[in-house]
Amino acid sequence: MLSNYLLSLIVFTPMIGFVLILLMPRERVTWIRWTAAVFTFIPMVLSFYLYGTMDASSAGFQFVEKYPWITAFNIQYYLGADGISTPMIVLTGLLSFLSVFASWNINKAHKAYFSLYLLLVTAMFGVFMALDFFLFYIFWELMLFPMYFLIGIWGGPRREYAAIKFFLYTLAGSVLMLVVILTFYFNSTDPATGSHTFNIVTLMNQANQGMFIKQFWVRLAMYVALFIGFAIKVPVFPFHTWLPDAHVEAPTAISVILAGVLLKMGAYGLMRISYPLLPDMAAYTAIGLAILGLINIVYGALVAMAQTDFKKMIAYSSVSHMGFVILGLASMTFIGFNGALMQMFNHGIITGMLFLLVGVIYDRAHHRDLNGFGGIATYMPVYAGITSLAFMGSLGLPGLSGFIGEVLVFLGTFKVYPVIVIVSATGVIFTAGYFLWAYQRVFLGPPNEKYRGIARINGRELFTLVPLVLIALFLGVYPMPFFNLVGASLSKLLMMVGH
Amino acid sequence: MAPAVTLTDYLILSGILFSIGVFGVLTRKNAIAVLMGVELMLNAANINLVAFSKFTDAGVVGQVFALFSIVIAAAEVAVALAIVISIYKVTRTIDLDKEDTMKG
Amino acid sequence: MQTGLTRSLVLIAPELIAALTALIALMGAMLTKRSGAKEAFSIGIIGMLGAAAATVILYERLTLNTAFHALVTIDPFSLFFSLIAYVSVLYVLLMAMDSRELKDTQGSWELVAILSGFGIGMSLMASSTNLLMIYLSMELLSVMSYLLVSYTRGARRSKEAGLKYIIYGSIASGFMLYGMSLLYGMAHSLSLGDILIAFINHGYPRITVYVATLFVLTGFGFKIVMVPMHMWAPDVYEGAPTPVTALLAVASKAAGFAVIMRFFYTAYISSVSVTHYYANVSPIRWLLIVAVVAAFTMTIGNIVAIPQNNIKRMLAYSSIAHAGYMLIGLSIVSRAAVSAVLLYLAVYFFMNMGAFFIVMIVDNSIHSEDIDHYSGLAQVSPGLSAAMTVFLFSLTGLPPFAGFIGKVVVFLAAIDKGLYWLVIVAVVNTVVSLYYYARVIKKMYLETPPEGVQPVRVGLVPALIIISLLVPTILFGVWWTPLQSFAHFSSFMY
Amino acid sequence: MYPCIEHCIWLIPLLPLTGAMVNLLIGSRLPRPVTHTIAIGTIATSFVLSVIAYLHIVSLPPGQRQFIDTVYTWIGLQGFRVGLSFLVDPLSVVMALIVSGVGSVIHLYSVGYMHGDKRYSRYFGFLNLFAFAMLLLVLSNSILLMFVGWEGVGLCSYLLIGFWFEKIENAKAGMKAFVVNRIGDFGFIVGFMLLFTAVGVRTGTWSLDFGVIKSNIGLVSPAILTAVGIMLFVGATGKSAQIPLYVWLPDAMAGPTPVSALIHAATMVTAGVYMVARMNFLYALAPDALRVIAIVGALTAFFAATIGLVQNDIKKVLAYSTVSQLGYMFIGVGVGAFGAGIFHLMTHAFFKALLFLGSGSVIHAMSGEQDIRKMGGLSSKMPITTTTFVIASLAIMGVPGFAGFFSKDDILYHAYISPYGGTFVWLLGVVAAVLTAFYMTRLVILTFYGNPRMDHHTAEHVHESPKTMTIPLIILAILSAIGGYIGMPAIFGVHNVFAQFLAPVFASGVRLPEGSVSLEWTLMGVSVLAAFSGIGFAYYLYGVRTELPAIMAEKYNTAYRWLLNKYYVDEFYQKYIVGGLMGLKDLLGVFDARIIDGTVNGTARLGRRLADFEGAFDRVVVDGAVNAVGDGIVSAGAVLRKLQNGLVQNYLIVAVIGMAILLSLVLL
Repeated sequence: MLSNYLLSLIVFTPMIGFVLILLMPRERVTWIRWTAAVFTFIPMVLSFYLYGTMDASSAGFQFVEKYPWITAFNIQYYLGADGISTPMIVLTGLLSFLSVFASWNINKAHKAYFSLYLLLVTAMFGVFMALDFFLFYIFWELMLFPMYFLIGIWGGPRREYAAIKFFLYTLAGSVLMLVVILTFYFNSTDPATGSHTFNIVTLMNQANQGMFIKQFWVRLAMYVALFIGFAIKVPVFPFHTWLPDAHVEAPTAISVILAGVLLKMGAYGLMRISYPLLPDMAAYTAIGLAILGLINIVYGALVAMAQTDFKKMIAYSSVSHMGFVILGLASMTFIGFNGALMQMFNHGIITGMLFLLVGVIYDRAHHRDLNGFGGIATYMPVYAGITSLAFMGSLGLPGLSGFIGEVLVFLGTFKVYPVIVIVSATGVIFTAGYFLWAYQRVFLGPPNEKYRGIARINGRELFTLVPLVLIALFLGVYPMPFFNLVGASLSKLLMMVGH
Repeated sequence: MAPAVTLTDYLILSGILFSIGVFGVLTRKNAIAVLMGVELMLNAANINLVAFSKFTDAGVVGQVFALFSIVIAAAEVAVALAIVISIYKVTRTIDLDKEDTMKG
Repeated sequence: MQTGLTRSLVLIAPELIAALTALIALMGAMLTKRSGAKEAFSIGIIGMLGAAAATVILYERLTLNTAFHALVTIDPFSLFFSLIAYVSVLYVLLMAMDSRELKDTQGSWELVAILSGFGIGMSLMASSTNLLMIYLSMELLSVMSYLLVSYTRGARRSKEAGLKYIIYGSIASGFMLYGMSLLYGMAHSLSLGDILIAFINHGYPRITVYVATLFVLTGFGFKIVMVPMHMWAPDVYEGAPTPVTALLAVASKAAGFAVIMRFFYTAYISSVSVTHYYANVSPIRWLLIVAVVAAFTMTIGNIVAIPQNNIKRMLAYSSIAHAGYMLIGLSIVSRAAVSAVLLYLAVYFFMNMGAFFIVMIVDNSIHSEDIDHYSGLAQVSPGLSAAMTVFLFSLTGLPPFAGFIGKVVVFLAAIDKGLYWLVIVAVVNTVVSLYYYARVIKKMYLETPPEGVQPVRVGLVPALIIISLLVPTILFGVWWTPLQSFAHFSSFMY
Repeated sequence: MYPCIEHCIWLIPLLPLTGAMVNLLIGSRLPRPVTHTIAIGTIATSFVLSVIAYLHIVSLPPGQRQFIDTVYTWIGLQGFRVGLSFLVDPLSVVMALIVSGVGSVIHLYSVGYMHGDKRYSRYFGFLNLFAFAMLLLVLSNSILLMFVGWEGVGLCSYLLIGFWFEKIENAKAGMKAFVVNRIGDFGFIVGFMLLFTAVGVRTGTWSLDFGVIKSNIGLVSPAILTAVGIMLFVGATGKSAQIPLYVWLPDAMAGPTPVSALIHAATMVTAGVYMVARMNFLYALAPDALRVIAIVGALTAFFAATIGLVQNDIKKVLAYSTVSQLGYMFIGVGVGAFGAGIFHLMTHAFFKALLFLGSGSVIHAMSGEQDIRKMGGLSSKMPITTTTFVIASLAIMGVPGFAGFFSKDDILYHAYISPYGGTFVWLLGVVAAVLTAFYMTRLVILTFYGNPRMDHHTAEHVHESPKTMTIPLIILAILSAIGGYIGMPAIFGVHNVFAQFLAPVFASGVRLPEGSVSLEWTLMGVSVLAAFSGIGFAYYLYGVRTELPAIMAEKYNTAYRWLLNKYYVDEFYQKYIVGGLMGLKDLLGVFDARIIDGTVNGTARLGRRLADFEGAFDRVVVDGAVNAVGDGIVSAGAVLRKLQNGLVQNYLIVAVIGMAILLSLVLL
């Protein structure tokens, strides 16, 4: 029965591809590419199957796989999916598959690139499925060094700096998490065996029964440490400065993965770990979280406006958009949670689209200076059209999926933090400002002679873009499939945090 | 008749001897001299061992230990001198302040 | 029914085998011409294999412990270290076989003999439960190390290293000896067990106990490269031939930990019950001292490693840092802590040995230990660079590599005793350490090789050796239950 | 009458959408006839459906003239659901008629106007898309869905203003329009969030459906309602170009003229008025908000009219007149006479669309010339255009008998008697009426009469426009002429059909006092007088003493310049608001690169330092930002390195000192 080991299949299929590519002669570029394509395609299909077959009405974890792993420390190989992780898994599957085609014109060391890429994919899937804290951490860290190489070897001019910065930043965050994990371990008791446990579900139950770490300040310290670990990934101001460098220097596909999947892990971590395991602290610090979300939204938008590098602008727009997620999570309301999760998904889709689009123009013009173009719409109408659509989606135009996430976050949070929401709402102005300004500078105005006869967008690029466009449109018009999927789990989460 | 020598006297002696050894080790620049300082330290310890075994009910193991340590010290110095000589062959000096090609 | 002597001889069978090897080697040195490198090494390898095998057999069927009137105690703990001793000597022999530095030395027979002696010394250090025995075995180890460090002919670096090492070492042992004499004076005995009883029964002036402990600790700390007795290490590690550096970094450090744990856990801590609840009976708060020292050791090691340009020197500082991580396990008393340190040492053996091995191979081919000369290595010899990357990441402590597990178990032990601050210092240090390890990786992968660089030639045997180190480094990263149980059982001291 | 319509209202917006999809996706490959046939066909069908809906509504008894057509649940969370559902009642059906009707006419007109444009299909695609969004806006059953249309029309306006984006000014105008609208939307969003929350907290029902809010509105405290009302109105000022956010509309004339006619005159800009009327049940409980609206509307009406006096670009004049007329509408809804406001909205849709189309035909004939100083004497060459244009002008001036007369009079009357209006508002309205009459007369005379002032090269090309353009003119001319009679006030002894038709929608709305018949007559007289005085004065200046205007411009130079430069409002905004924002974002940009990156990111500083060791990133050395961690570590490393000076005895000393410290650690 497939569903008994579906998740393992999703996680480790890319691993198989990884091994196969390692075995291939390095000059067989086509083989390598297509292997990567196939071994990301399979998990994508499986993730769709997961979405299709999972019972959205139940809030519990499904497709659970649980085997003892390191008995000495009661560490388990424990995978499971619920309404919160499934959208992320689907997103990962989709983006990782499409990004393979965005990597088509990688021009050196294909073997290394695609093998590391597949390793990264495995790690990402793992993070969203792991229900054992130790396993979670392993996957979490496993993302680091493939990413380090992917940015560092195939990145832009300042890649070395960006790569090490990303590496150090994220590691700094995660080692703090490690300490917290171990602390949880020693404060936990597995009802079955009575020994300590890394089992997240057990920890959740324990936290629910309130029989957890007694001292207030310890809980607070743990929460803060965890939060920093996740905040760096999100990224939350002021831990965001790795992001512009990493995004700008990374190759297109990796930027997509970074923005589309990795940023989500921070917020996912908050929902999966911080909130259920330290509910009182989550409530206690919610206001601070909300303020950080506000800063992200407005500050990110303004800084994005200041950028002249196309990619950097989008990077900062990510900061701004993830602010909505943070705000929604801080609201502790059902509507807000739905909005936050929706926003996570949308941001993956839309920002992924944006980075792909930047890649398209960069491959042709070999620069990303917003002021260096002009009138591109005359030469590349289709490209201009898709870009405008992506921009509109990103600035939250109703009818596209971005709007629903943002408006739900606002509606859900307003009740709790009216002032913060009102101030954040100014973000919609600035966002429109920088997107339209950028659009005007790049696409409108008198056509720039330099780019006469620039190649139109080709089939492969369209192939990577169109699915995302369709999803953004569909979810904008009919988001119910998403809400039906996540509803139960979110209300459970809400119960855990005591609202 | 002179007053009997007590354990304390031996300990004080060994303490002084040890200190002198440490001082020499830290200050002398000549490798040989430094090795002599080491000898003083070891002998101070030996005095302790012997004195303890003589004045307490600790049995003879202390004296055995002392004998062993004397032998060991001899071996150590042999090796040390060998190295010093081979260095002297290369650099024509046994001044420790000259031995600083590796640092940082 | 065996008599006491044969019983003891059985218990030290591995050492006997090693000693036999040494004797054969010496005879070989006397009888044969200088040429017989091959034979010498094969003898040595066989001998070490034999010793290791004997150790394993003893470990398997261990019925009886103390030997030679309780001078030595053969228990899982000691056998664990004997195993490490012989295996690392074995690996060093393998390294020495194709080490450029050791090619034109005074001859391989002596080398084999010295290394065997080193093995004996280390394994005895782990098993001695008597101050005299500790001193003797430690001196044996030290003298052999002095010889090894200055073993290359003519190379000034090596001589200078040897001189520094022997001066520093002999002074350290001087302190230790003095401390031992004081302990002897207080406890009226050289046996660690008696010292424990003495501690329990009489009160001693804290100052005396403290000075004695500190002096003894100086001798041990010198071996495990513990701040403030760490400063010899970088120079010596840099100067010594790479295989010897590996030996010092792995085996000699392990020996130091063996003796230090044996000393404290037998003389200063009473195992109250079979569940191994430990109580610190010594009148001084030495645990705190060790904790502070641990913090300093790892921090200084990491910080000073950052600006290094010579990779051996960098690894030397990193090994100081690792000593710091392991000291965490010593700053708490629990069986978990002991097994954690053992596990860490085992893991450390694989990854560090591997790193040094690759450094040596690269050095053989490009005649340089300068990190800058690693530029673009990945493009000319990808396999080697990949292996190096794994070892370095493992040293950093990144999952899914064994180094991470080593850290985790140590941290677990520490957090279990509420030693949060030290763990936080440690994890922060981990981040700092990523810094210089990643620098080598960056050189290898992110930079382009200078023109006309030849790929590093790796023979079949070295390749196999690397793999034999690589596989555990990865395997124990994802499934370390066997290692865990091994370390746990070995943490058992009589 | 046609109950089936109750279940296919969704077709009304959907049809233009499909048209848009077809034209935008494959339109470039279709032959042009197909393209515009699709476009016109879809919008026309929507019009027919709207008519059917209207007939159906009429057939129902006045009490129950309302039905809701829910297609599916759009957003459905437990306790909060927004359906994709359409509300059909007299108000929305009237709006639907106007939008689809005027829309179809203008689609038709575009065929002639846009022929030979290289992005023909895209133009019709956008036009259809606009029609969809606007119909969605007027038909939606919840504020959120309404907001979808609200933003949608904004998008289309952006796209169509910048339709000829090769000219950077057009692109900029489009962006200005969108961003200014977004500022309004900010208010709108805050408004409906506040309403949503207030109602939800009070009643426990979380909804944005008009029905639900209407039934629970009573429970919300008036203060909050006032706030909501004002915030929503902020949104309206953006969309409907009221003070202070009107600045985008004149620039929006950069778009093709039919677009100006449809979007920036007839339909989109009236969305704000519609919204206020739709929320009448809320404003009924928020009188202060109403007063604000009335005052703002009056001021806008007046100021825009004054600017209109001296503009020389034909479309600019019309643009400011639009702003001014929208001001009237807001006076109407502001004083609580929602019916009057909507009435004027409708008539204005007719005559202003006509004016724009006429001007389009003129510009078309003048081969792109828009400056009225270079026109004149066109009446002979283009009779139909002239006639229709004059009719429209009379309508807007409020000459008795024409559509504008009734609606404007209706508004002014209510402004006078309503407790929310009063003399001030009324007076401003009247003055604005005078000014309107003046500048429209000026426009007509300068454009169509007097001596031709264009160079003869242009003059030769002047010709009447093709059928596709004139027919719409005629249709609209008829409507502008007679359209007003459906709203004749009762004093003419007839039923005010329009008011009565809309009455049920505003039933819960404001109760206005009944003025006496004599008062009503007097006020009507005053406005008539106003209209004719304006006409007369303008005729005197531009028809008889044509030299006077220049002289006066000299005489009252300052005033003239202020008017010509629109009171320098744009400059003000540019300098202080936009400039300030730009400064802020640059500041933050630097702040982020230097301070945050420097401070928080000590390890990254390390990265740079390490890089420095290799001399790779000397550029990257960031200036004196705080960077404690990184520097600390590095310098510590340096210091300790110095200690490691290769002398074994130093090492020993260090060790001894270290031991001494350790010793003291326990002894102390």
